[in-house]
Amino acid sequence: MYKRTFIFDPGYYKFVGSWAWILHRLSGLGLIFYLSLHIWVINSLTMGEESFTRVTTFLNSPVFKILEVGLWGIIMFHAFNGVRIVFVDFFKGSLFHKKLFFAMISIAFVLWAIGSYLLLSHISW
Amino acid sequence: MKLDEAKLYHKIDAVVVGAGLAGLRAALEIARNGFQVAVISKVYPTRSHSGAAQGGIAAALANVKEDSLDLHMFDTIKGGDYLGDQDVIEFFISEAVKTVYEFENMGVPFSRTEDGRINQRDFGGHSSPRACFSADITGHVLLHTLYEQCVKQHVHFFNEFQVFSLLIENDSCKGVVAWDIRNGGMHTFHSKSVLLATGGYGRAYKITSNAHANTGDALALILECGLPLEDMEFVQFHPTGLYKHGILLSEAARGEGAYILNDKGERFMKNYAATKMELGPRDVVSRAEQTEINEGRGIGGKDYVYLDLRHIGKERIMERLPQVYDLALNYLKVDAIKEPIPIQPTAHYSMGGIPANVRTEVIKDAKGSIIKGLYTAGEASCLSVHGANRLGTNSLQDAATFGRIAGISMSQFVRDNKFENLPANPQDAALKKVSTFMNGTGKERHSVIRALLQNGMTKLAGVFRTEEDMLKLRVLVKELQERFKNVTIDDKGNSYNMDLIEAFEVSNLLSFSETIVEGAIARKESRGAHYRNDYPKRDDENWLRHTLAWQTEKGVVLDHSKEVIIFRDRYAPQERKY
Amino acid sequence: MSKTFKETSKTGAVLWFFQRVTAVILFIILVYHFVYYHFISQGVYPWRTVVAKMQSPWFNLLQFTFLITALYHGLNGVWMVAEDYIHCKAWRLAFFSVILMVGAALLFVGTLTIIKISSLKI
Amino acid sequence: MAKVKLNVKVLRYNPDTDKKPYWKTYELETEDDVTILDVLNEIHWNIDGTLAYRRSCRSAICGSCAMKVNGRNVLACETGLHQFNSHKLKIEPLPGFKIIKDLVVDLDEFFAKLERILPYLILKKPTPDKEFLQSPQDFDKIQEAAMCILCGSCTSSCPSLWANEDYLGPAALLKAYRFIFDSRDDGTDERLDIINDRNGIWRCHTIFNCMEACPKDIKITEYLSRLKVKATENSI
Ligand SMILES: Cc1cc2nc3c(=O)[nH]c(=O)nc-3n(C[C@H](O)[C@H](O)[C@H](O)COP(=O)(O)OP(=O)(O)OC[C@H]3O[C@@H](n4cnc5c(N)ncnc54)[C@H](O)[C@@H]3O)c2cc1C
Ligand code: HEM
Ligand code: SF4
Ligand code: F3S
Ligand code: FES
Repeated sequence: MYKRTFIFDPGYYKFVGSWAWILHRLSGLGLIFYLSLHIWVINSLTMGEESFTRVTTFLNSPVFKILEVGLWGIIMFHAFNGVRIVFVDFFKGSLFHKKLFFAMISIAFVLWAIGSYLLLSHISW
Repeated sequence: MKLDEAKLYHKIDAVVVGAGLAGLRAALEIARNGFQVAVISKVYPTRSHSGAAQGGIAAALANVKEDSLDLHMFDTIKGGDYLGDQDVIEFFISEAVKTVYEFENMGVPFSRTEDGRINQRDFGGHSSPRACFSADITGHVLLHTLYEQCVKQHVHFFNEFQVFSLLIENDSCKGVVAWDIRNGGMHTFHSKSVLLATGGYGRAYKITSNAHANTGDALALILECGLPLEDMEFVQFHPTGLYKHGILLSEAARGEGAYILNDKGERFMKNYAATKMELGPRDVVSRAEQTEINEGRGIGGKDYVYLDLRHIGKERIMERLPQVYDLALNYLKVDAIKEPIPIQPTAHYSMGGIPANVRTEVIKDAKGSIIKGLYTAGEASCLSVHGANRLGTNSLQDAATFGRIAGISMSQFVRDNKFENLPANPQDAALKKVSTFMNGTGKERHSVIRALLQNGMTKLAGVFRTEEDMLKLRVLVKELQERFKNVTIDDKGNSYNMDLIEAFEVSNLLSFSETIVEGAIARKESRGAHYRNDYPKRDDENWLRHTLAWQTEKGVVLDHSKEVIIFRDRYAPQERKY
Repeated sequence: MSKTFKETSKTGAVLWFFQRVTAVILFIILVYHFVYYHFISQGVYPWRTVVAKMQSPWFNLLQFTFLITALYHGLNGVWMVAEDYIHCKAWRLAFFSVILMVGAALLFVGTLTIIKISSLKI
Repeated sequence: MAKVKLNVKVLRYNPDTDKKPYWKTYELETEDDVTILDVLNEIHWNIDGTLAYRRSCRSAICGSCAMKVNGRNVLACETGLHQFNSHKLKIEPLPGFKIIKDLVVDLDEFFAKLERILPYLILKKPTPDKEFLQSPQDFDKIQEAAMCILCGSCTSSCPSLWANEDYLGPAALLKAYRFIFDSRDDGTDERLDIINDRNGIWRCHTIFNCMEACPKDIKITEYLSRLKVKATENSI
């Protein structure tokens, strides 16, 4: 007998459900990584005025703003797909999960665009 | 590959060959009685052809409308054109109700009436709604439930094992020899009793609703052991087989009011069965279709007619006939809502088979002498419940009920008897078959021979039969048997050698087909599914008899001395009109 | 059937259910958090102003809830992913300990931060 | 109905001679209204008898012929050529299962998992003389789940199974659903205890590949969700 290994079978990843899952997983892992950083950074606020200023200046730099735009996108995706998952689990979302996916993604996208605009518009380039 | 000798020998109380409804029901009964039982099947149990049955299983529960055992019995006898043995039918009908309730209690999901009882629907030839059903997957749920019950009872399954020979010596059966399809290797099953439940033989025909697995293996093995087959000439043709594929479109389509049309767009059934029209019995409608085709009124002059659902309307089609719709779409690219579906008669059910008495013991002659320890049930058997023509939904009931009876008989037998010694060199016959194919040097392909046989059978021993055609067929079968001696296979390996299996199956088809042909030539009357253009009338004077057919050196030998058992006072033969 | 099947763990239902509960809570908090801190309060503010705002009890409560739920949800998520891919019992145990430790550390740092901020003298 | 030329790539493997599966291409001519199974039959019968695959009913009810064709799991017997745009076919065995030979995969584990969830009615009440009563509404709950033909398409398409071969898989879990939600059954607790497991229902992440793959269009994920809720109710 021969066992094929299927850690990744590109042939099968072309359906909405599996993309949603992969992205959700990756975004979730990304977020927990970010959260750890976030906690550590906030901690520096308590070190006194000097470090605070250093950090906030960095936080307002264009580089960070662009990172933040990405983060906001990841959060929007994860959050709204998360809502989709909750629907699938509790409210018969399975029956229209594809439509739900596109609906949620659209909302997430719109909010991401608005948020990004707000974020970037505050930068003094 | 070296195989462990010890693993090739199994000693077990009872062996069941075939994991369809009949086989599993028997195995379940034996296991419940506390005996060791092995089920040998060439496909996984849930893949058996019983799962294809859609319509329902007959029992006079009277859940929907009034019904009685008497009425069920009468319908069955009349449907079978009075060739059924009435003592067996009476027993069958009396057990049927119990069989269904037992199924329900095992967990079969039956469709329900509003008050929660098993729902029943009308079916061709039954005079009351008697078919207990589960949507359009009745056979499927029965088969799966039985399999699951067998799992619960720890039945030993030998899946993907194909029986290659029976061990019969001195009128007593001592086991079977089977080939392990998956790994290769011949296994000997030494047992006190054996049940043959290998299903139908529709695969002898080109256009058939039967599965690839329905090659009547056990029938050929029975012939090989010098035992007879019964009533082989009776093969039922179903009128609505999907064109070219033969796949069954459920009778429910006509029940919902579908039309059958010829090339001119006529509902030609008006010329054949003016009152019942499309809802006439299967044999009548099949013959009408075939007549239209033969007389050049098939669609475009070809060999099919139309099943027209269009007037039924989209909603009703999707609600009531989803499977019919899907089949037409997937197989023929025909959208049944907008277009008519091409259909043709398809070989559907085998009334004939291995003769047995009401206890399912295999018999070896017209007097009813039995072979010790050998049993048969289901479509492979011929207890003659269905006579010359089976009524829809009676066959699942037959397989289940007589499966159970076989289980009871076998348990009894196992309890009362000791193991007998195996014959010397039990595997010889089976191994010889394998080596002939593996070492064959000829040039013939089994697939070619099979195609020729199937074509011949469909054309020459199909819906209509004449002496002339069948004499041609006799020659053809002989010729193909000769050619088959030069068969060779491409695959010489042990693992999953499909080539070997198919070669073996073709040899079986060639073997028992002979008995169909000879039986049909000899039966000079028309009865039920057997219709002779040259003898279009039923002849109760001479032919209220079963056919027993043996294969000998000198060809097929027939015996018509087994008379049909008829309760003249109650169910005397009368004309069969619908 | 493989033997590994028998190493059962019956915590699946709890993990699954609370992942969803925390998800819903997070959804609400996170939207609020982002809107308030990232969109509205933009630009470089004086330290004093920020800290003052951060010392309201309402803010502390919110922050703390966020910390707990996000940590629980995130680490629980990582653990669920690990359950998918790590089949060896020992490794699973090791990984679980790591998650616990990381969780404890982050919880400690986070809580400390909140406490410190609210006790800062402006 | 016209003739077409086909280019068929089949993943071949013979355990007796090959170390690894390899692709073999067949060129043949057929009618354009044939099914994938017909194509395989044509190859097996007339071109290369060594090709092995499973089939029986050829009417989409026995579940033998599940395989991966042009990138998705289908029943070969009900899949017509016309469902593909091109005349190039790529046929391989179900992913995620061990290959026995060519397109034939090992289903022992698949069936063993099925047996694990106690796939039979468990009764703790006496059986009635006739049938158990069950309302049509209760029947509707399990009707679709009972349609499963155990073809294995779903389980073999699930990424969770690819990552963890001990995962029970959607087919077995669907069977569990079919019994747990059967109004006649009394074995809910036993069964929930089995599926509420590291390798049970919690490995399902609503990926939906199973539903894409199911030839009977069973809403598998929906039923698994109901199982999850039930399992949660039971243990919290
Ligand atoms: C399309 C279709 C629809 C039908 N619809 C209905 C219906 O609605 N109602 C009704 O009552 N009847 C119906 N029938 C008929 C009914 O399904 C069959 O008569 C019945 O299921 C036969 O059951 P069985 O157990 O005898 O055989 P099967 O179910 O055919 O089982 C045969 C078994 O034998 C095994 N086998 C065969 N040869 C060997 C060998 N050499 N070695 C090992 N194992 C072997 C096979 O693997 C299989 O497991 C229908 C039939 C068809 C074809
Ligand atoms: C905004 C609100 C959020 C919602 C609605 C949400 C929703 C969900 C849901 C429903 C799951 C379960 C997925 C599954 O079981 O298949 C999940 C998983 C996960 N979440 Fe969130 N989440 C949110 C925020 C976060 C945050 C802030 C983090 C990081 C700290 C995070 C990290 C994760 C991780 C790591 C997983 C596991 C991924 C997986 O199992 O595939 N989530 N989320
Ligand atoms: S649920 Fe669908 S895909 Fe899965 S085994 Fe059953 S029929 Fe096949
Ligand atoms: S693909 Fe697998 S993860 Fe769940 S929804 Fe289907 S079982
Ligand atoms: S051959 Fe039975 S499902 Fe395809």
